[in-house]
Amino acid sequence: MIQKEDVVIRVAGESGDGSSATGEMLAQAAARSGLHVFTFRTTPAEIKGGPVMFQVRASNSPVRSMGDAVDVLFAFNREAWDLHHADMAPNAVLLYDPEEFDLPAEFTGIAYPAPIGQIAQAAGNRRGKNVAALGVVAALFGLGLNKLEDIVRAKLGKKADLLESNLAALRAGIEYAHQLAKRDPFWMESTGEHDRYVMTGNQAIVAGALHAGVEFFAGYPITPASDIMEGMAAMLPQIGGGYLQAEDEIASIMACIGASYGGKRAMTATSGPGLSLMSEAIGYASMTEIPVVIVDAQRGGPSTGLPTKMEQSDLNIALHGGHGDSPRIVLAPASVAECFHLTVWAFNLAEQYQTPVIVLSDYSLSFRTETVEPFDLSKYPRIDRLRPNGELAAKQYRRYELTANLVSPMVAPGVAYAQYTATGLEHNEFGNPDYTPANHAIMTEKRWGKLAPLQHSREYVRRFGAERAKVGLICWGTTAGPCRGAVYLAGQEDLPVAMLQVQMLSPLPVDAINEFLEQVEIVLVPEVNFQGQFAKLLQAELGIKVRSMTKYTGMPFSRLEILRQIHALHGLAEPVLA
Amino acid sequence: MIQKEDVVIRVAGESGDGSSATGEMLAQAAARSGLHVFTFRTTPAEIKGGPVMFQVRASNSPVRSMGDAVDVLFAFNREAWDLHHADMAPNAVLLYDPEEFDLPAEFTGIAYPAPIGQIAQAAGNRRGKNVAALGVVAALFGLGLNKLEDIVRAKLGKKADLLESNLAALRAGIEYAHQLAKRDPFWMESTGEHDRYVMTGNQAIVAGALHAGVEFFAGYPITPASDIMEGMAAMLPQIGGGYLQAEDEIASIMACIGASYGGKRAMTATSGPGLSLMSEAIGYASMTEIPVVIVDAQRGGPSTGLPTKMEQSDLNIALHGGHGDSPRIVLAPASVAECFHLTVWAFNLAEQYQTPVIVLSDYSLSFRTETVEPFDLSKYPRIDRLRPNGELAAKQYRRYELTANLVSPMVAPGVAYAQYTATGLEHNEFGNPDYTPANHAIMTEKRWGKLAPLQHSREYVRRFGAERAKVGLICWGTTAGPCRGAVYLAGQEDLPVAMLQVQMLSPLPVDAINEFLEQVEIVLVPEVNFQGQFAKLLQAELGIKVRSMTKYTGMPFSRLEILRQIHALHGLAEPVLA
Amino acid sequence: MTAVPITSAPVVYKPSDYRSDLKPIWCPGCGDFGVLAAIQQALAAAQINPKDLAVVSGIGCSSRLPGFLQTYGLHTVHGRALPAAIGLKTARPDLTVMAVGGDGDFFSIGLGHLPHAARRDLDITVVVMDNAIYGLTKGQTSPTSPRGHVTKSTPYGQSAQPLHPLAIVLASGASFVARGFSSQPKQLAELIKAGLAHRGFAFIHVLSPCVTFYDTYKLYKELVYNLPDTHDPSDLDAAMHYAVESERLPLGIFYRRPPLEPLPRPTPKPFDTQAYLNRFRA
Amino acid sequence: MTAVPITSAPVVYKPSDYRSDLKPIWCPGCGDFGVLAAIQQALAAAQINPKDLAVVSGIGCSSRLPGFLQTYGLHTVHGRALPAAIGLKTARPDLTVMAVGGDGDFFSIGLGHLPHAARRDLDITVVVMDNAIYGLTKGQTSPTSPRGHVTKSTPYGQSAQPLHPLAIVLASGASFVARGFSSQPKQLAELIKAGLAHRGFAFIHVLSPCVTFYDTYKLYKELVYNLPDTHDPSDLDAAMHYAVESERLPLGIFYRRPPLEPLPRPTPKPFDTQAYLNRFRA
Ligand SMILES: Cc1ncc(C[n+]2csc(CCOP(=O)(O)OP(=O)(O)O)c2C)c(N)n1
Ligand SMILES: Cc1ncc(C[n+]2csc(CCOP(=O)(O)OP(=O)(O)O)c2C)c(N)n1
Ligand code: SF4
Ligand code: SF4
Ligand SMILES: [Mg+2]
Ligand SMILES: [Mg+2]
Repeated sequence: MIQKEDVVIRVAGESGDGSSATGEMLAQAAARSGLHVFTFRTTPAEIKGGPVMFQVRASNSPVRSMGDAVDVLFAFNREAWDLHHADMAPNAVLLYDPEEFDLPAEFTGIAYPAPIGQIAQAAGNRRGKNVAALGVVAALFGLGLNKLEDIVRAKLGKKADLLESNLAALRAGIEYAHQLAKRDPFWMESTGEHDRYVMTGNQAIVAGALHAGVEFFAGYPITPASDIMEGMAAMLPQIGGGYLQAEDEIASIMACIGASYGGKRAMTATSGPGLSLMSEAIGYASMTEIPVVIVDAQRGGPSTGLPTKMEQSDLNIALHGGHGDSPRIVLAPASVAECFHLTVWAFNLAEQYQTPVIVLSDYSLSFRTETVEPFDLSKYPRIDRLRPNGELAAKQYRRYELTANLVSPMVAPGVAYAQYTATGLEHNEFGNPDYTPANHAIMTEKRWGKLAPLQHSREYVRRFGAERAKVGLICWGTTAGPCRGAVYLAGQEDLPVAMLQVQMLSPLPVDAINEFLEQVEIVLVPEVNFQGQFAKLLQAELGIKVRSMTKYTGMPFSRLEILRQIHALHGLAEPVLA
Repeated sequence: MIQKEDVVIRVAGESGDGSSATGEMLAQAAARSGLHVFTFRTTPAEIKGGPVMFQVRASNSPVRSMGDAVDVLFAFNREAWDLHHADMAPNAVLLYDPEEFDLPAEFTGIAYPAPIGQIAQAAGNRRGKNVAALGVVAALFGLGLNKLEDIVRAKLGKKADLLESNLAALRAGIEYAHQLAKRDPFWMESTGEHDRYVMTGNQAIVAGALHAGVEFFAGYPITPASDIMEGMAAMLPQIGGGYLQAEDEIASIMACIGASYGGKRAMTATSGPGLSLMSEAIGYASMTEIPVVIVDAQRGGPSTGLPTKMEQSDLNIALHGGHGDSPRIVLAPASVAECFHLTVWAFNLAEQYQTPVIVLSDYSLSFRTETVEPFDLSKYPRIDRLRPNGELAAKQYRRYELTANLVSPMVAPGVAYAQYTATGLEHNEFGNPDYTPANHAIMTEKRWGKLAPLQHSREYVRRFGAERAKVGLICWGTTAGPCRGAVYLAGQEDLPVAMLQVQMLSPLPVDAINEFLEQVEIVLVPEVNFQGQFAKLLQAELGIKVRSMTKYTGMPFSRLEILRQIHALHGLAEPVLA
Repeated sequence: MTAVPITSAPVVYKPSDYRSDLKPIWCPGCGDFGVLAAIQQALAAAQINPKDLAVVSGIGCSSRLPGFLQTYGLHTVHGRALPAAIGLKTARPDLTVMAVGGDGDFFSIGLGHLPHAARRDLDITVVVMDNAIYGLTKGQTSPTSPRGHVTKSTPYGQSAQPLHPLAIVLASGASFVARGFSSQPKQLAELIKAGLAHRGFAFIHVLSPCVTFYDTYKLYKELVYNLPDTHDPSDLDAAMHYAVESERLPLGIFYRRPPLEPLPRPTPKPFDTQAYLNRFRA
Repeated sequence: MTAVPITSAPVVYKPSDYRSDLKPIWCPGCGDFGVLAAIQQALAAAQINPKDLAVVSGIGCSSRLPGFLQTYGLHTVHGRALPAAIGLKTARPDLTVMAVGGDGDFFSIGLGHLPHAARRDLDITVVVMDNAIYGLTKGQTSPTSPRGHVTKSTPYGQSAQPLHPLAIVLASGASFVARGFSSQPKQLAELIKAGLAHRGFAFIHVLSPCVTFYDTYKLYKELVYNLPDTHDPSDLDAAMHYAVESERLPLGIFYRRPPLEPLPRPTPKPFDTQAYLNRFRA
């Protein structure tokens, strides 16, 4: 039996029919047995009902994107087939429930009927259908077979009365699969167990914030950021932090600013509409030099847009939302692990530079699960804001003291003799309003100048691929996943491609980028938005010309799409995946 | 007596002491007698009291900036001398009230004492001091002498009881000046009377909106935009329009969107903080393709910033404020006349392209007066939005029909069979929610594509100076004034300099800019903000490299500052003004 | 030339004439179905021509309602239905304007607009579908959720007291204030009809349970009662008293007074640009 | 090492100990001077250590007040004093937190936050300097300006009715509600002191005339009167009745009830990242 390098299994059905649960358990089983896993799901527009899909990509090597095409489609109903068969790879396998629909005549590949309702019913309870499906898929493709029972047990939790019939359905599903004559090449047994986490991007952000020492959270529900807020709601009261469900996003961020002025590490999380509303307050935090962390889980825009689709189109407002020259730091994770990593650093940077830090995640990252290697926590210190040190004399405290590195000691209320008023009016070193031309120039230079060293940092770029290449990819956020996939595939073809993932979009790490520019001939900038916002940022900041590659369907790039463009730039034929 | 080409007279004193009134009347007198006038004023941070200045630049040729240095300083008190003498030109004249302070020993130029309080008192009322000052200045420098009595009469209006003593004070002031031995070269008598308007930028915006057919205004007070709202409050009820002082800026623009959905031409006006708050709603108007005009009178930022200073630092948020890819049109006037011109076109463009249009004015333009040539109103047609035409069948109306030019007929409620719901969700041609990948791509292309032809327009650039030159200035907004001054001065030196003023910042008129780029070697981009926001926009959109020149003191450029940079780029010595 | 319909409108509108072809995205059993039906009933009772009605909403399950009506609709952003409705009504007084949405929309993010809308007293009919939960975002606590309410966003219980929307609207000077229940669509239709007939700001608070995230059907059925016949809707003190009641939930018209008389305004004349510009002649 | 003051704090604070060196930008005669003085009096009466007090404001003439106090101050953006104060108080319950500002700030752009602040009932003392006008922006109509009020922004007269701020705050469930007058600084200081002593949300509405754009000194002097001794501040109906009174303007404590009892919360433990991450082990 040929073992494919990785396999993409998509379970599709109707919201409420258990298909998503099948996918989720499958992902858990694969991860627990030692495979790397990357999931992707869609959500219907309806509150209840509507088509859903849950996709699992599993491999013995790390996986960084949802994959190119579907190797195995499990269609719980006819609509699932209609919606998804176009995404199937040429040699893909179809699983379908013959109770729901007949094998479509146009499908000529390998198909297995899987009467999961019947199997479950025979095992004692028709509602165990999803568990039966789990058994069928796992047994057919070798995914974490030895972990299934544990997972079903954990899933059912307190509903002990259902456990027996579910376990029976599971075993019946496995049994059923074993009796099928396997005709396909897909087999994904793990090469060994590993100590990994399975987390979503949102979960990793919550974990990162908690590790970074978050002490206050205020937020307002919005897809896909709500469960960051819900994670905070669950945890902060347990660790003595402050939590607030605010009346809107303006109140959320203003509450964070109040808490941070009070000396506490504060965060909010939202999506595009909320970020738009926060524009004025972010400018205030920038002006008053009050640290605050803002997570923006991007979704399809503009306006209410596509609340359940991904897009990388909030870069512009993250960089420029706020009137006047208002500096801020903008970071963007590409993976679940980076959600943890960059959230910790978002707090540290906010504190160290006394400025708002925006973390740009997106819908796909918010909800997808990935297997994540354990973090070396010793590499994640907690950096506190600079506080006044030594003796203070009455009325002498200079909140905005022009120090050598332009970062000023920031006191928290409660310290005698350091009372000051933070104001969004232009102010002098003492914080008192001052609109004189010289002062405005000095203070503008202070606010921007303190961040300038970050332009020379090498901490917030990741370099992959060939040392020198004709084509160099520069990318940000989750598009880095398919880019790495494309670089890998190109490598398989002996086509050298270089890649730079930029994790900090503001200030832009220009040194590292300029160095990369030396190493490549053509710069290709793929991103999921219409304008080519990042490509334009590179042009704006560096005075260069790049090649923008955009997609604006609400769906992430596949690595194949990027590879195709790389081929074109080399004058090569369209790539074909083995 | 030598006649200088133009003269800059600054009257400085304390808020409430009449010095501003002197300046205002002086400007009127000069304008009424046929001179071109350009004024500039500062406002104190205090509500009452605090130092103020009012400056008049007058010339027989058109004036486009506040001038470089002060030719005549009238200091009503010692503080005025302290604050302003550094701005005096080398051969400048000082007028001072000897009752208030003695001639400062360090001043070695030509000085005339002007005991205006005493003069007024002798004429019957010490409070006629400002009118006495008017008489002194006008008589000394030949500014609109024959118009003064009319102006004082109009100024006093109903306070007839004060008229006699004021006219006496005026005459006494003139008499006093005539007795002085004139030792300076400044004499500005008009070469003929002209039919011109004297208006502020805000007044011209109000006039432009009214001419364009504004039917609805909603706003919220904010400096320096409040008097646009106040102009609308006075006029709209007289012409049957709708007016609303809203509870905040979000309500303001949402009310405009509601009115525009109702088929009416709607406008709001604000400054940076308000524009920040409008970000979400502007994105909504962009998404739903609802026309709306937003005036942003920029002030010093970020945050509350410098509410009484000018800055060109809201360009970024005007372009990018709003999550997702949300297109909009951005215009920027450079002069009072352009305030009228571009406000009319803002309405026409909003209607024609069904999109939000932002007009970027700034504090200096809001309040300064200029003499303006009468508008040829036949050149300012009123363009209405495309409305459905012909027969409608029930439920067949496609609000977002994909027409050839991507602009769709927009109905207003009240038309049978065309009922539809406008939504900020991604929608199909009928306006119904539709999140499918293909639809999002098509509709994104529609929203952006309909504006694309404007990139090829030549209507929104102004080209001045040499046809080919080593240095080409590209500028926007009020910085175009000093740029034209610098081009003129360079021309006087036989130094060819080219200049392109861009009136439309989005979409950027790339054809015209590219053509200009062919004609110059070095592109210099002066603007009043820290980041070089426009320079970066040019780099982002065109993939070129430009030379950014920024100032961030809350004060406009002088033409000399720009000329100095032009000299430097030519390797020439510092310019000296004759 | 303006658009022309190819057939003439029916003379009598039935409730179904107000219904669009879009299938509501609501969960089966959602209270909002009852509200939609009641609105159609009320519109038919008032014989409002669908072309002359515009329904404005914010964002939420409930705010999707305009799309399910065959009238003009403006589905704005979260919390901003009222200012959009006010702009529309001011610009187009000839239209019938309704604003609809949920408790999150009107009482949380949109609360800043509500008292201002009430004190302006324009002829707008507001229908708030209050399920005391955020439905669309899958079940977080709302401003009308009870104290101690446990949801994903308040796992240790909501610590603030709930708002009394009717008390706030009354305190803001609204001229028509009522409450209905989605499970009593006939009464609700009557209230909406009365609101549509009222020439000022009419506010109708509707208890409209969310079956999926906070099923209050049973609770509300126990708590609701009709305001006594003796209640005098012109008595503001009494209305306020009922409005802050929370142990039981009175239904009916709490308060009604004649709308504000408009202030005198100049007689409109066409704008003459040249005459206007002459003011600025030097 | 944390910051150390070089001399120890005085044992008894005088009103002048709360005053900063910044000269108020207010016009001579502005009512806000009286409010500033009353706040200093109240702080001295309560002997609050200036280092433990933070005063949060929005934007307006009145909102400049924190800068004139020698305490911690947070001069935020227009209308947002309350959410910032709530964040600060939640994060730092050890501090005394006040929120101050004007009628435009609290009742126009900031109105959306007020009922939510009231229903949360945190220990915050709010002082609103109401001059029924926008002072800082030079004299536009405000939500508390009377109907028909003529200003530059409403040259034909304000068409909406004025808001009754105390009615809205009462309807929102505030636990301490009072009104003072800047020209009666002694009474005002008493009210602020009582507000500071109250452990919940204390709202003090202050009539504070703007001499420059809307001089109401004479008017208010005629209209104000003290709430009768017979008024029972625990009677919400009576408080509401006085709150909507507009022909005359009662001063004093309208309403007071014990603050909400906090809900039970878990006993805090330090966060252990590794233990937390273990939840996610495959
Ligand atoms: C600015 C903004 N913030 C948050 C959201 C997310 N959001 C959508 S609907 C909603 C609240 C829904 O609750 P409600 O108004 O009560 O309506 P329901 O769904 O319960 O009918 C929220 C928070 C949004 N769309 N926009
Ligand atoms: C977002 C925003 N909108 C508008 C303004 C302009 N502005 C400053 S203060 C103010 C209102 C002042 O009135 P009020 O709050 O009553 O304070 P007062 O000056 O009367 O004390 C306004 C509208 C602003 N600073 N920010
Ligand atoms: S989630 Fe609740 S409010 Fe939304 S449609 Fe379902 S039942 Fe109705
Ligand atoms: S303008 Fe009015 S409110 Fe402002 S400082 Fe002057 S008197 Fe006070
Ligand atoms: Mg709800
Ligand atoms: Mg005020």
